[in-house]
This record gives sequence, structure tokens and C-alpha cells, in this order.
Amino acid sequence: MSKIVTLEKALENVKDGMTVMIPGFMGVGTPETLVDGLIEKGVKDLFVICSDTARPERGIGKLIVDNRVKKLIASHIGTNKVTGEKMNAGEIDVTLVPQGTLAEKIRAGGAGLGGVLTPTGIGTVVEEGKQRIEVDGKQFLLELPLKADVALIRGSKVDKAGNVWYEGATRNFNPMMATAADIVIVEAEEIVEIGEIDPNNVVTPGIFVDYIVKGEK
Amino acid sequence: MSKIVTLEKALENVKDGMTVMIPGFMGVGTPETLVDGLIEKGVKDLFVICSDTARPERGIGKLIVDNRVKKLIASHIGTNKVTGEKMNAGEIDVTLVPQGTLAEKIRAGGAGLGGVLTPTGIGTVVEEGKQRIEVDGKQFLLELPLKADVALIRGSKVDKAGNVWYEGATRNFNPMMATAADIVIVEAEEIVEIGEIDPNNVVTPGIFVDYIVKGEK
Amino acid sequence: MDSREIIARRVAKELNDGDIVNLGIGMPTKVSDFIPDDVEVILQSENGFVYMGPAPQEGQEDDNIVNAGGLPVTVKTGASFFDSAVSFGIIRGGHVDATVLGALQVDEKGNLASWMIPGKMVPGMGGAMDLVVGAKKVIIAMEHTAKGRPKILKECTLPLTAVNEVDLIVTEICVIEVTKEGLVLKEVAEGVTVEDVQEVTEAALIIPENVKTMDIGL
Amino acid sequence: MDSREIIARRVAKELNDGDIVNLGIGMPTKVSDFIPDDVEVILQSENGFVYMGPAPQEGQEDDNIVNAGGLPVTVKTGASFFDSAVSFGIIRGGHVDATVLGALQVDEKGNLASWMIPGKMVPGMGGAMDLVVGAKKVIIAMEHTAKGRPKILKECTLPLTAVNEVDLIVTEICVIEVTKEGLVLKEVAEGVTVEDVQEVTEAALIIPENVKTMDIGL
Repeated sequence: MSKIVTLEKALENVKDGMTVMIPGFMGVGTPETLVDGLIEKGVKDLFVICSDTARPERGIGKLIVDNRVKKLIASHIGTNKVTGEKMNAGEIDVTLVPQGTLAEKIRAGGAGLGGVLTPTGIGTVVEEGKQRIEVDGKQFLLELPLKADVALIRGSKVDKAGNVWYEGATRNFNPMMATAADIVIVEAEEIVEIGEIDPNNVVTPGIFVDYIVKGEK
Repeated sequence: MSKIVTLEKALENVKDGMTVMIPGFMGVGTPETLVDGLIEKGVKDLFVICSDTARPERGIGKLIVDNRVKKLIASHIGTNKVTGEKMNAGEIDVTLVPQGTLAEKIRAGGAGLGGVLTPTGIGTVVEEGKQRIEVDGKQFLLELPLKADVALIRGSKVDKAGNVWYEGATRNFNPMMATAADIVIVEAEEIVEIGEIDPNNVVTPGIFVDYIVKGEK
Repeated sequence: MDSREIIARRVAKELNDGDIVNLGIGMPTKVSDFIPDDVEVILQSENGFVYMGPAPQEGQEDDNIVNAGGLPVTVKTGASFFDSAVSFGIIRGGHVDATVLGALQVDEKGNLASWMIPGKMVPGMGGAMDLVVGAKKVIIAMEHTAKGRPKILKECTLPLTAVNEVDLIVTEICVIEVTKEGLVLKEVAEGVTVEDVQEVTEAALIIPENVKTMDIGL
Repeated sequence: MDSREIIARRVAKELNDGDIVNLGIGMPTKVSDFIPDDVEVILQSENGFVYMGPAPQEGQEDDNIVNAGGLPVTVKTGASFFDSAVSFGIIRGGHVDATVLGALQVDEKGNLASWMIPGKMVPGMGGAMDLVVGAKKVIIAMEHTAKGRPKILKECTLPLTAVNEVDLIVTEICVIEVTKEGLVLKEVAEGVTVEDVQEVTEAALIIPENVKTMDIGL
């Protein structure tokens, strides 16, 4: 059964109220076609996990502006003023997480770890509600794993087995998110035959990918 | 200053009693030239961290047979009977660690984490002396990071900036070990010009590599 | 047909099309020989790749591509290589649908002992502890007894590999499902009775109304 | 010369040949313009690469290669790309020799506040908390005061980015080292006195015998 499906078919897996991971750093590496598809489809009340909310007209920013996000975990929202406004108005429940901690929480979710100990955030508001654990006389915070119902990722090249290769800085949160969701949909900038990506250069193994959608780009 | 040095020069960094990480799975991915160099040089009382001790005549197995190892952390020693004999005779202090836990401990050491929580080993002898932490009603063991004085790694292609690319199953513990030691020496099956490895396909960034030695293969 | 083939044939029937499967070294490796043509199983090798294929023809070995036992193998179309942290992330993270492993002892709580005999054999657990904890389904493939002594016990006496993780036990004489209530005898081999099985099993078996005959696909 | 250039010029002198350096967005980015030709610094961009180069010429931008501020950049010979877990592993794991960051407040314990003003501005910490905790040397590059009010305090009043992690503070009028004893005034800009600096600094400065003149490499 081919993993390549239409945008509509792939997005049948995303329903109101779901937890959705979306990669991207200021929009770079974000699957824009999938995000536009979500807006088109009218999905709402999403719990979005991402690194930042980009700008109002780009990537995850569009979901924010269009009121699709009820809950948000991110490391940075400063480049999209709408996020801050909606947060202050109580329309979006925002949790800010240090970017490196976010990467580890998602990785832990995908790798079956119960959490990781990080020194990041000790003595700051990030510590609130978290367990502090001492190891060899040094203090660490216990950060718990994150998982999602769906991850919407983006590959520069994706082969028909779902193997993904990323170009430049588009990689960012894509590989971890691909491991941490029940359903993984990848938007392919280019779909290639199996074998065109050397097995040694595959970054996300196809076993993580459920559906492939051709990006418009 | 070039990172490419002679075997002798590189091994000046390995001294008696040091903690040394050596990758390889049954010898595949182990830097044989560097291991032979250690034996030639006569370094002893090593604390070796590795996945397995291969066979008596191969890879890390040679260090065991030649009495260079005082302390060992490994996940499997069954294919090299000498390791078990020396362990039973009290000549080598062996700690057995589940392979996936070992990978995470080394990764944690390199990534500045204070530890990870894993479900692996709960209710077994692996649990002895370790903290058990409950997360969402599930039990996990707190596994602490591992670091080393030196890591001896092996790349299939290494460029002059130290960027490493691995072929096939040789990768195994190489990438994590390259991040977790004060000094990292890579044995290159092939040394190539910078740029011959596409920056998108580099697995171990050159910033982790201190010295490059041409392997004899 | 020897016991090992019977076991491998029966285990092969547990695997579904599209499953990601890790076969332990030794007898479990043999299972791949008996997977039906219309079932495509993706084999994971914990030393760092998926889509593992069969052993290469003589002379075609690639030193860089070996299975978890260190033996030369091939990779199939769709393969990818990764490091041990990713590999065990796949395993521990629940991305492996089934693992097939040998055992020294299994007990009625689904506890498994497979990695050491104190004072005799301490090979190390390798990747087994992660596999048993992480795989969605844990299938134990082993001969029913060792030197005439039961291996399916009320309680394991050897050091454990994992607690309460075994789902199914396949031996040359029966198939046993591990449930919360205990060990349920699902199938017996042709010519073997329920009583025969209980006699060489230390743990008390739960016998349902309908115990099937083991289908080894012949 | 404006304050920002003075600061960037002085910070550039703190970087050594071969150092792996992460420059925060905004003013710290400017530091790379003043690194001497005989010093090669490897810039890390926390969104996933090393050997970051300058901005591309107009029309040469690559959408896939941007810095941590989202602006187009280039990569130099030797570059490699990686994911965010690896990138912050590099940062948190102590593999970055120095980071240069802006600040809202710094105090005499080396505490830093740089990421929010409650009720006014809550952009998020991004990668700053990891950088400050992980980098071997933390250099704060900022104007000495904000609207005439001191930013170098006895104790930060804004939410912290990290506790006791700042090593050096470079402003347009001085260079201050954070020590266990407190803030040591190492250098003052030409035409600026020790008293001038203390006057616009809330924390009490430790004044060594020999306070040098700030060298901004002109």
C-alpha cells in the first residue's frame, strides 16, 4: 500500500482537539502545505507543540492568527505578536520551554524514556512544578517526555518508503517529532524513488512515516 | 593546524589508567589501527567503555586478551570468553549495562544531561544501586551519564575538518562517543577533502574531532 | 522436522504484513525463513538498520553489514542505517511491533530469564532487556524443556531479563499466551495432548474449552 | 562610532582562534564583523549548523539556510547541518567555547535576566537558557544603561534566564569580570573614569589597582 496520499486523505487523521507537533524554526522546515490544509479543513482547538510561532503570515503563525490553537508549547513566540496578544487575552494557554529542553522532551517521548535531567532552567520560572534531582552534587530538573497524536513534518527529499532527507537548516525539530507521534505525515518538497537517498544518508527512517503528501512549493 | 597526525602522535593522548570509549558492534565500527597502536604503545590499566568485547582476536577483544583493561563497562561479553575468564578471576572489574541504556548514558554525557529515565532493567539486577523514579504511574530507573578522557572512533570517510561519515552498520556507538570524551581521535578508512561529504550528510560534525589518523584497513 | 523448525514455522505465523520485527540471535533468526510470501515484515537489526535481508551469497559479504550476531547479512530496498541511540530509541520507544527471543526460563507472570546463569555463564544482556521492555509484543521461541527439565516455571529462579513483559511462548509442543490470570494453553502440536504439555510444564496451565492444534503451515 | 560598534569591537577580542562561538541575535551578531583576520572562529547557529558564514549577497539567499534570527546567512567550508537535539547537545554539553548574548539585567552574582518583562514582553527564552548554562564562557554584550537606568544591579528584579552563569560583561564604557567576590572592573573606555562607571552601576564594583583602558582594536 502506497504511503503517498492526497492532502485531504492525510489530513483526515487530524481532528479537533488533537495534540499536533509541527517543526520549523521561524518557519524554516515547517510543512506549509499541510498547515494550509489544516486551515482549509477547519480543524480547531489544537494543542500545538513547536519551537516558535514564526510570523503571523507564515507556518505555525497562520494557525495562531486563525484561532485554531487552544494550547501551545513553544520556546519562542516573540516574532509573532498575535501569539502574545492571544496569550494575554486568555485565548491560548501558552507554556514556554527552553529550546534545548523542548528538543529533549520530544526525543524522550519518541525514544521511550521517562524523562531527562537537564541543568537548563535551574533557579528560573522554568523550574516551577518540576522535580529537582541532584547528581554528583549538581542540580538538575527532571523534564518529562512529550508525545502527540499527529506530527506534521517536512522533508526536502522523501522516498516512496518514507525515508526522509533534510536540506540545510530545515531539519531542526523534524527528526525528533517524527518519532514522537502516533501518526506521522510528511510533506515532501520532492518525492523520489527508493534508493535515490543513500541508506547511509537517510535521516528519518521510513518506518516512522505513515503518509507522504507532495508539497506545493 | 591540521588535524591529521601520525598514529604515534595521536596516541600520545592516551595514558595509563585513562577512561577510553571504543565503539564497535562485534568489531564492526571499531578503529582497529588505533587499538593495535594502543597495544604497540603498551598503555595499560585502561577503563574501557564499549558495547561488547568482540572476539579475542578482534577489536576491543585484543585489549582484553593483552591485559590492558582494568575496568570495563559493556553490554555483552559472551563472544569473547577471555573477558569472562578474567572477570571471574577478578582481573577485570566488569559492569554490564543494557545496550540501549549504554547508548543513552554516553549520549547524556556528551549532551550535558544529568541522566535519563529508562524503563529498561526495572526489577532486574541492573536496578541495583540506582534510583527508581515514578512518572505518570510508571516506574523508571535513573541512569547517569558517562564521559571519557579519550574516544577512539572510526569513520568510513573523514574530511580534513574532521567531519565524519559512516558506512552501513559501522556507525553504532561512534556518534555518541565522539561527543562524550575530552579528546576524540578518529581513524579514517578514507581521508577526503572538505566538501566531499555533503554538509547535509555529515554524521559527526568536525568540531568534535581533535585528531585524524589514516587507518590501515 | 526438528524442534527448531517447528517453532520457527509457528512463530512466523504471528507476524503481520508491515510489522517491524526484531529477531534475536540464534533460533529466532530462523523465523524469517518461514514468513509467507504475501507478508512483508520489516526486520530491524539493533546494531543499526531496518529492512534487513537474508545472508549474502558466498563471496558477496560486506564487512560493514552484519546482523546483531555479527554475521554478514544484506539490506533490502527501503533500508536505512542509524546509530545505536536511534536504534534503541526505535526499540524502547515502542516502534517495534514484535520481538522474538530465546529464553532460559519464563514464568507465569510473564517474567523472563535469558541472559545469565550465575557462576556459569554471564554473557551480558546486550540489547535483550531493551527489546523485551520496548517491543509491543514479546514472543519467546524456545524448546519446551532443557535436558528434560521444565523451562516454563511458576517463578523464574535465574536473574531476570525483564518483569512481566512476555506475551506469547512458542515451543515445539505448544503455544501459550501469558495473561493476567496466568498461562493459557492456546494450541498443542499434533499428537500432543494437553496432559503431555502440563507434565513438562512447572507452572499450572489454564486450559480453555477449545485448545487448537498448532498450525505450522505445512 | 556608536555604542554598539564599540561593544562589538571589544567583545571580538575575547574570541580565540579555533573557538566555537554562538552569537545571540541582535547586537551580538555584529561581533563577527570585527574578528581579526588571523583568528578563525567557528560560529554555531542553534537552529542546526556550524561554520556559519556572513549574510549572502542580495539575490543569493537560500531559503533553507538562515541564522537563529531567521535571516539568510551562508555556510563556510567545513560546515555540517544537524537537528535541534544535536544542536543543543553541542550547547548544553559544553562544546561551545563562548556565547555572546544581550541582557535586560545582570547582577553581581552573575545572574542574568534577558527573556521577559512580566506584563509587557514575553517573547520566550528560545535557546538562551541552554546557551547560558552550557557555554564555557558567557559574555554579555549590552549598553550600560537603559533609558538612563542601570542594568548592572545588586540583584536582578526581572525573571532570570540563568543563575550565576555570566563570566564577562562588555558595555560601551567598560569591561567587567564576574568573580566569586563580585564584579571586578577590568577596563574603562577612553575618557571614562572609574567613578563614571560606578555612578551608572547599581552593584558595587571591585576596583583593582590597575584598571586598563578598553582596547577596541583601532
